[in-house]
Amino acid sequence: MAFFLETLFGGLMVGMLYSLVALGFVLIFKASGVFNFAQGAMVLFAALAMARFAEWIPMWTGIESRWFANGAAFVVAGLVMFAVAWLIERLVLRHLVNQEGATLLMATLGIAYFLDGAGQTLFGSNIYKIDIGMPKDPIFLLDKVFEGGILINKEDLYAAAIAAALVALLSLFFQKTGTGRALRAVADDHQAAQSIGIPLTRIWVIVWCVAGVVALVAGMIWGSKLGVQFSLTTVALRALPVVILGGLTSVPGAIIGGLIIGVGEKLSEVYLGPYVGGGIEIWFAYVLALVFLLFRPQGLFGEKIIDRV
Amino acid sequence: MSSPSIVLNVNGIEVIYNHVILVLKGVSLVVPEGGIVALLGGNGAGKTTTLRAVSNLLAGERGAVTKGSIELRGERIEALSPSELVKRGLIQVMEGRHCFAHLTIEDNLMTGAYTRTDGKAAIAETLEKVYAYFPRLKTRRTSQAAYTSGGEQQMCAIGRALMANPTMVLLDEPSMGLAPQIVEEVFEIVKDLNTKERVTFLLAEQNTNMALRYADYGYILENGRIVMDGEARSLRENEDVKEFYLGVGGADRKSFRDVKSYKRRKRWLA
Amino acid sequence: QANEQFIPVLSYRTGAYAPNGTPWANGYVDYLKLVNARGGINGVKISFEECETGYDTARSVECYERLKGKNGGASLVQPLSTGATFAITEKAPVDKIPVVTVGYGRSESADGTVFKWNFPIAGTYWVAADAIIQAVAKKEGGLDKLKGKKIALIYHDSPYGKEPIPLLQERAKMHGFDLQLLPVTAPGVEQKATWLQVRQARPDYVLLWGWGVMNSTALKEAQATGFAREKMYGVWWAGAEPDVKDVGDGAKGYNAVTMQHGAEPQSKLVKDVVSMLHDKNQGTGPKEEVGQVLYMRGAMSAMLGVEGIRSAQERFGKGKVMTGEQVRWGLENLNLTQAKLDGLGFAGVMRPISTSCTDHMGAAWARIHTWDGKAWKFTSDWLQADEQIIKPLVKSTAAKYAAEKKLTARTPADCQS
Amino acid sequence: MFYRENGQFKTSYRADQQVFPILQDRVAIGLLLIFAFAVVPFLASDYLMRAILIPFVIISLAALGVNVLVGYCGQISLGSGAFMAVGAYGAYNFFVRFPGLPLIPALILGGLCATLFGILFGLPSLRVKGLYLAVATLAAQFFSDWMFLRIKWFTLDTPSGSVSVSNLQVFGWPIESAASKYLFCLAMLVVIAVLTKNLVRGAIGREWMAIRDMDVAAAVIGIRPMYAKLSAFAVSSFIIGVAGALWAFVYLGAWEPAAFSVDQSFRLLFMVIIGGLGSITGAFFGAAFITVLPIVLNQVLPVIAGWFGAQISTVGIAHAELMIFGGLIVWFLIVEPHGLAKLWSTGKQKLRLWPFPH
Amino acid sequence: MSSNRKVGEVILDVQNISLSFGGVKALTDISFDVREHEVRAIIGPNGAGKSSMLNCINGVYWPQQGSITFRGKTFKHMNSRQVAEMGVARTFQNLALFKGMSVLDNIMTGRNLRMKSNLFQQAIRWGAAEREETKHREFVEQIIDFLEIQAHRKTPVGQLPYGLQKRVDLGRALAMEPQVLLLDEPMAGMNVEEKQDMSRFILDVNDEFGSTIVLIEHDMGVVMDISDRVVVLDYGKKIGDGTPDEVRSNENVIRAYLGVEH
Ligand SMILES: Nc1ncnc2c1ncn2[C@@H]1O[C@H](COP(=O)(O)OP(=O)(O)OP(=O)(O)O)[C@@H](O)[C@H]1O
Ligand SMILES: Nc1ncnc2c1ncn2[C@@H]1O[C@H](COP(=O)(O)OP(=O)(O)OP(=O)(O)O)[C@@H](O)[C@H]1O
Ligand SMILES: [Mg+2]
Ligand SMILES: [Mg+2]
Repeated sequence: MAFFLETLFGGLMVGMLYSLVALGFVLIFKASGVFNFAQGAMVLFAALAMARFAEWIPMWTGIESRWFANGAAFVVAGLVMFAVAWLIERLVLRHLVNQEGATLLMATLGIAYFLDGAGQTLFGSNIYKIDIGMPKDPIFLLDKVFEGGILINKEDLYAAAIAAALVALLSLFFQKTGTGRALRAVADDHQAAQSIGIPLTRIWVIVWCVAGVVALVAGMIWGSKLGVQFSLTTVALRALPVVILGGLTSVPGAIIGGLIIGVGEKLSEVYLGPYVGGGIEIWFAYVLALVFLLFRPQGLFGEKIIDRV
Repeated sequence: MSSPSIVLNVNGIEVIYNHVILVLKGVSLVVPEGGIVALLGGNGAGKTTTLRAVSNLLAGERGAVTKGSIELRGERIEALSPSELVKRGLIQVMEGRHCFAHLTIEDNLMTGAYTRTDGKAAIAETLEKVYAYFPRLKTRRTSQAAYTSGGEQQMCAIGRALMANPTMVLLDEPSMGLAPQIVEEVFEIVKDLNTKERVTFLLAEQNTNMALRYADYGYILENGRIVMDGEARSLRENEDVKEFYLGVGGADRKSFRDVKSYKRRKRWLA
Repeated sequence: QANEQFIPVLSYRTGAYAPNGTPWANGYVDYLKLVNARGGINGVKISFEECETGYDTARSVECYERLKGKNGGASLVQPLSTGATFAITEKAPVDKIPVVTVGYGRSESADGTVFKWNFPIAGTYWVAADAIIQAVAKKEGGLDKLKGKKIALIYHDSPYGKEPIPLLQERAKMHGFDLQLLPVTAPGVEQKATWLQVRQARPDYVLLWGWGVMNSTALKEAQATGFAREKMYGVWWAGAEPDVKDVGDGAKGYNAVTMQHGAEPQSKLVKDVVSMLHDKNQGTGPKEEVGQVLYMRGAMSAMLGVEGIRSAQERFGKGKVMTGEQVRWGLENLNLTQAKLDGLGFAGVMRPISTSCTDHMGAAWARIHTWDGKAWKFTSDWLQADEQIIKPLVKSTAAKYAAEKKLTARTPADCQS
Repeated sequence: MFYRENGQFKTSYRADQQVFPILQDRVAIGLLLIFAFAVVPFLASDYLMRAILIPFVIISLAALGVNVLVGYCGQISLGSGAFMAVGAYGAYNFFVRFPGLPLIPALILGGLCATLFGILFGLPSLRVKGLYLAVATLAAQFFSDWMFLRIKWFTLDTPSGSVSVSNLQVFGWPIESAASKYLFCLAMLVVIAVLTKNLVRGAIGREWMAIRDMDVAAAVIGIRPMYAKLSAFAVSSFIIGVAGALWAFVYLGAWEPAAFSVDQSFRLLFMVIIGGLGSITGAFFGAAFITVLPIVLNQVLPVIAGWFGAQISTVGIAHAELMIFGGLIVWFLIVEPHGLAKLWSTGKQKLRLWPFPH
Repeated sequence: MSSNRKVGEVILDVQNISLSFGGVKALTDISFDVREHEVRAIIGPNGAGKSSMLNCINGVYWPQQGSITFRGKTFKHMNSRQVAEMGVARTFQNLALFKGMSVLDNIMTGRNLRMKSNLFQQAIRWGAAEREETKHREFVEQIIDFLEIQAHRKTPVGQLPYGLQKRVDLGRALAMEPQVLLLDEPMAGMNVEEKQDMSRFILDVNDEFGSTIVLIEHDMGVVMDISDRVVVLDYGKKIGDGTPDEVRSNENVIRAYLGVEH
């Protein structure tokens, strides 16, 4: 029982971390109907920027405080992400208004390649460290009730809290502001949105900036977990079933999807894996998402796919 | 160059799609302040293209204006983005409705007010006005646009443009898919806005009959060229126009059943 | 061009495995430069060209094809990835280029009678696994103490990760310990489930067969689940600085088997490299990293290849450029005595190695080193993998390969050629 | 001026239905084929054939298969790597378990295994659409990665799960030399490309495209979505499976599941998008762009840098290669969102008008 | 009414159809019949449920209540494929063409139901498959001639102006050689002359192919001129049914739809 709870809890935590990456996908999809293939690259880029500035800033300023270094690095990396967003809009998206999803997807792929190259050129391709003071050692709960207690990872707990806060904030932003409505309009029909005066370019810069910040937070947390290195980009692949399960357009969906996928893959690996030789969690996550889709083809909270003649 | 009473001055524009398809071959037209100008012509004449060129929506169709100039109240506007044009009061109602499928009718209408800065109350007022124009929209306000009927979507598209409180509207086939009564109403609305709020209209219409009834001036476009223009009244009297666009060739109206042979439209040489 | 021996360098300095690939490549290239600085191989200079593979098999094959015929033909090739090794193994006999895989590749290719062109010199994964089991046994106080113990193998879910399994199963049968297999899907960024299973099963030891990000993630998860790092043993590809660097203190106590060498900043070789290359601004990569574990592995790999060429020259003519076939002979008749090693600057870094027609591996020695939070330190004596176990395993697996390919084992006469 | 169809009148619908209705095109294609079959093997270096042409030909074949599914039928697939893997391992099993089975039937049987697998994972497409479907195909991808690593039977109990083949021959003709491998792959490609072209311009191709463009309307005119989608999955995965088997047998010789990883799937999808969805030529352009361009960049960049007296490190080149490659993708999309094939045909159209601008 | 046309028995009978979406009642208890060879119009204000009615006949929507009898067989609801096989074709109000395909291919899809060669024959494209393709192509060319879109044969339909797209839509439906042809606002977005052409096409189809036609149209001139009988819907209810003259003078119809008398 204790072990089951532990697995469950572990799954929930991982799920929240997936959500954080998933969120980036959702934001950009919502605002432009584009599946942003560069999300993984953005996470890496942001994390690299953060890690390196946290190294460089104390060197430049001579101030040794970790809080200062990390805080300043976060701000600078955020600015870098804004610049990236602005450039992407200027150089790429602006020229692809009203094109099909596949074309835009491909463009984001080009962006992904570019960011991979640029990130490593600017910031190096080694392993770097983000040390924001996350506690690494385990704590044990309920050790009176269960033998050995239930192991909880504090780092995960903090990360999950940050993820939850971010999601709450974004949900609010989209629900309560007129921008939310404009975003959805843009995603539906670029040209019509333009025709009634919605400034596509500005909207896209805003959204990519927000997505950049989300990528930065995701990169910071995953980077502190894994070390900042190229493999961070592959986290995107694990977040994919989350996005799809939650619904491509739903911010809360990313969270719920994350929790379901997190729990599902951990339980399956732990309880089913041993019978078939293990290593099943990744495809199990996708199959799980698929099963949900068979019942709700638009994901749990996605907007209904419209097909009408 | 342009006199102050001219809102829109299109000067010899040429439009090419996809770098190879030449569609407009030097179209010029002038829309005076507070006027209603009709742009007439058969399928594929280039009406939609002209309107897109004015509102700068060609890029998304991979088209481009390669020659000529477009001026709005004396200012060159080829380089302005559509949203800047909307801020200057020029808005287009696109052909084929283009409602935002996932948004409700009301949200669709509200997006039209995106550029407005005159406060919630004013917007709510316009919304009521639009609902008054199209009561049907009010009853369907909470349904997603994709699940409304064709005519309802058309009303929504027109209403959405009106929400921006424009001073000049480009209407592309507003009557398409609307019941006769509503067509009548739409033109009444046009007249109404035109006289009460001095909104200028440029409308591309197939329903020539209606268009010439309400417009002050008309241009006839064929094959990417203006082949005739004139006061609406005089166009209505023109024999050719009568025959080809109004369906009242020569004597009386012919029954659609009795038009025995396919007619070839007279091709003007321009 | 005329008097140069060409060695292609397949490396990966980009992509997911760049942090590990880069120091290796630095060491490899630096050593080749060093040989030239020292006057070449009996006067024959080495020319080399680097090709970026990104640890991708198809890209590696492209590099191999691109470089194999350049500059008079490649003397030997070191594919530096298990996948590429498999593919190049099929091509090398046709192209007559020896494939040197120092510490990776297919373990059964130690059998030179079947794998004429493959040289897993200095150790295979079976050697590594065997050495680890011996080290664990020593800790427990003898092989017989392993009975009833639980050992978990956390491995990269790929042919690379699966290599040690046959040997470990053999050992498990012999000593009666329980072997638990826990695959981690590549690249291994998410291991929560694996470590939950570790926590549930509470094994006595965990063996880590990872690569790249998987290693540091495993160590972090071990820390997070409170598994003693002292009871973790990694393969030599999981025992270098990039694997523990960003875990820092969290990896303290973690052990890994070494492929003879560890981090050797004090060795003569390192001093030579620094003085002859880096001090003259001709070095590759950062100077501080010279002598780290993967750097040394790169240097050692290069050295073994170079010595193969040297040994070929001894038979086919000193000061001449060797063909691939001649180099193959040289690699097969390598005899690196202690004196030779000392001369090369590898004193204390490694033990003598000598290969033969039947034994392309040449040595089965390893050591354990342990991360003390700052650096890798040796913590065991030399361990020799048990021939009684490895030999038959190599033989039977190689025989199976030969049967599948309808190869006949080389005759003693062929060995002379 | 010289490239016109003027004066080339079609007197029968059959003539009008030809793949290349314009005479110049037919001549050009004929010359190209002669060049590819008869000249290239003599001119191309061993490296060019083994490292560039052979993979290019095989990957073009795979891209062709992906294009059937994604480009013609509109079903987004990220499982192409899996179909390649099933083709490769399937062919391997037939080839090794039935000694004496000739190569071509083994490849075809491998393709058929992929077909079955494709149909199985195509079933969700009856309900799930668009990007959401990508999840189903990714499930196929990760499942196949896992399956070939875990189920020993498929790899004939090889401990590491990596397998190899050798002694390939066709009608007694050994497929060993670079030229023979190249010609064999090229022949397979040409035959399959012709068959595919026939399919896509025939009734079934129209069904696929109809489903892609507007499935409700397609249903109303009597097209069965199930049949159309599953047949697209079947044909596509057959072609991809054969390509996978060729990739494994002819190009790699020995392989592990990672040779058909999700990266490969993504790359194939990119190829068909950048090449041009729903275009046979697009598959070739896309394959060339994605597989050949990076290699070329990798070799050309140092030379270019050399002109400016700069020396770039391998890392520098690798990173520059990524950036330039990404930049080129974006640039081509901006020039022509519908892919290189469209760019090509627009170019031809201009040529037709040349020297007049319109 | 031309003399060689004879209106026959009831071919399609719609009984008590009700359809609602959530709270929206699109159709309430609608019944009407269509006789062989007649031109039957459905009119009504926007959102009255006209298109929904066609969708029910077509098997795109499944009504909650009622049944549809086609050639003596009664169905609770139809299935799109079945309907197509029985010879019902349809055009769409919001153009539902296959945008990525050429005009020719779009119309050829209409023949697919009649093409019998299998996948392998098509791949080889030799003999029977080739002959079949050519045979159908000939038929389609007739339609292209008939609709006068020869010049655009190979153009992707997405690039055509709206009016021509409507014609292609009709062409695709005609290619099915339908017994019943359902037309949803085929003349929206056309000028008078084009409408005349279109009317002519429709009447010709009716005459030459002998197809029965169900027509939705907002242009009263057209409806009154070419239809034999008219159904009037309003808010999902039937408020009138009869010959154009009867309908024209029906009080309810005038109030709900016509406004002034036409
Ligand atoms: N996106 C496009 N790409 C290529 N050609 C186009 C495109 N849009 C329109 N055209 C071509 O431009 C010409 C004019 O089209 P346009 O849509 O302006 O006509 P229109 O007068 O609005 O006709 P309709 O009354 O049918 O709407 C047509 O021949 C059409 O084929
Ligand atoms: N799929 C659907 N989901 C929800 N409501 C629908 C759906 N289809 C139609 N409706 C509603 O049913 C009513 C009838 O729609 P329908 O399209 O049949 O009208 P119509 O008579 O064709 O009108 P128009 O002349 O404007 O085309 C409308 O109010 C519409 O909003
Ligand atoms: Mg138009
Ligand atoms: Mg309708």
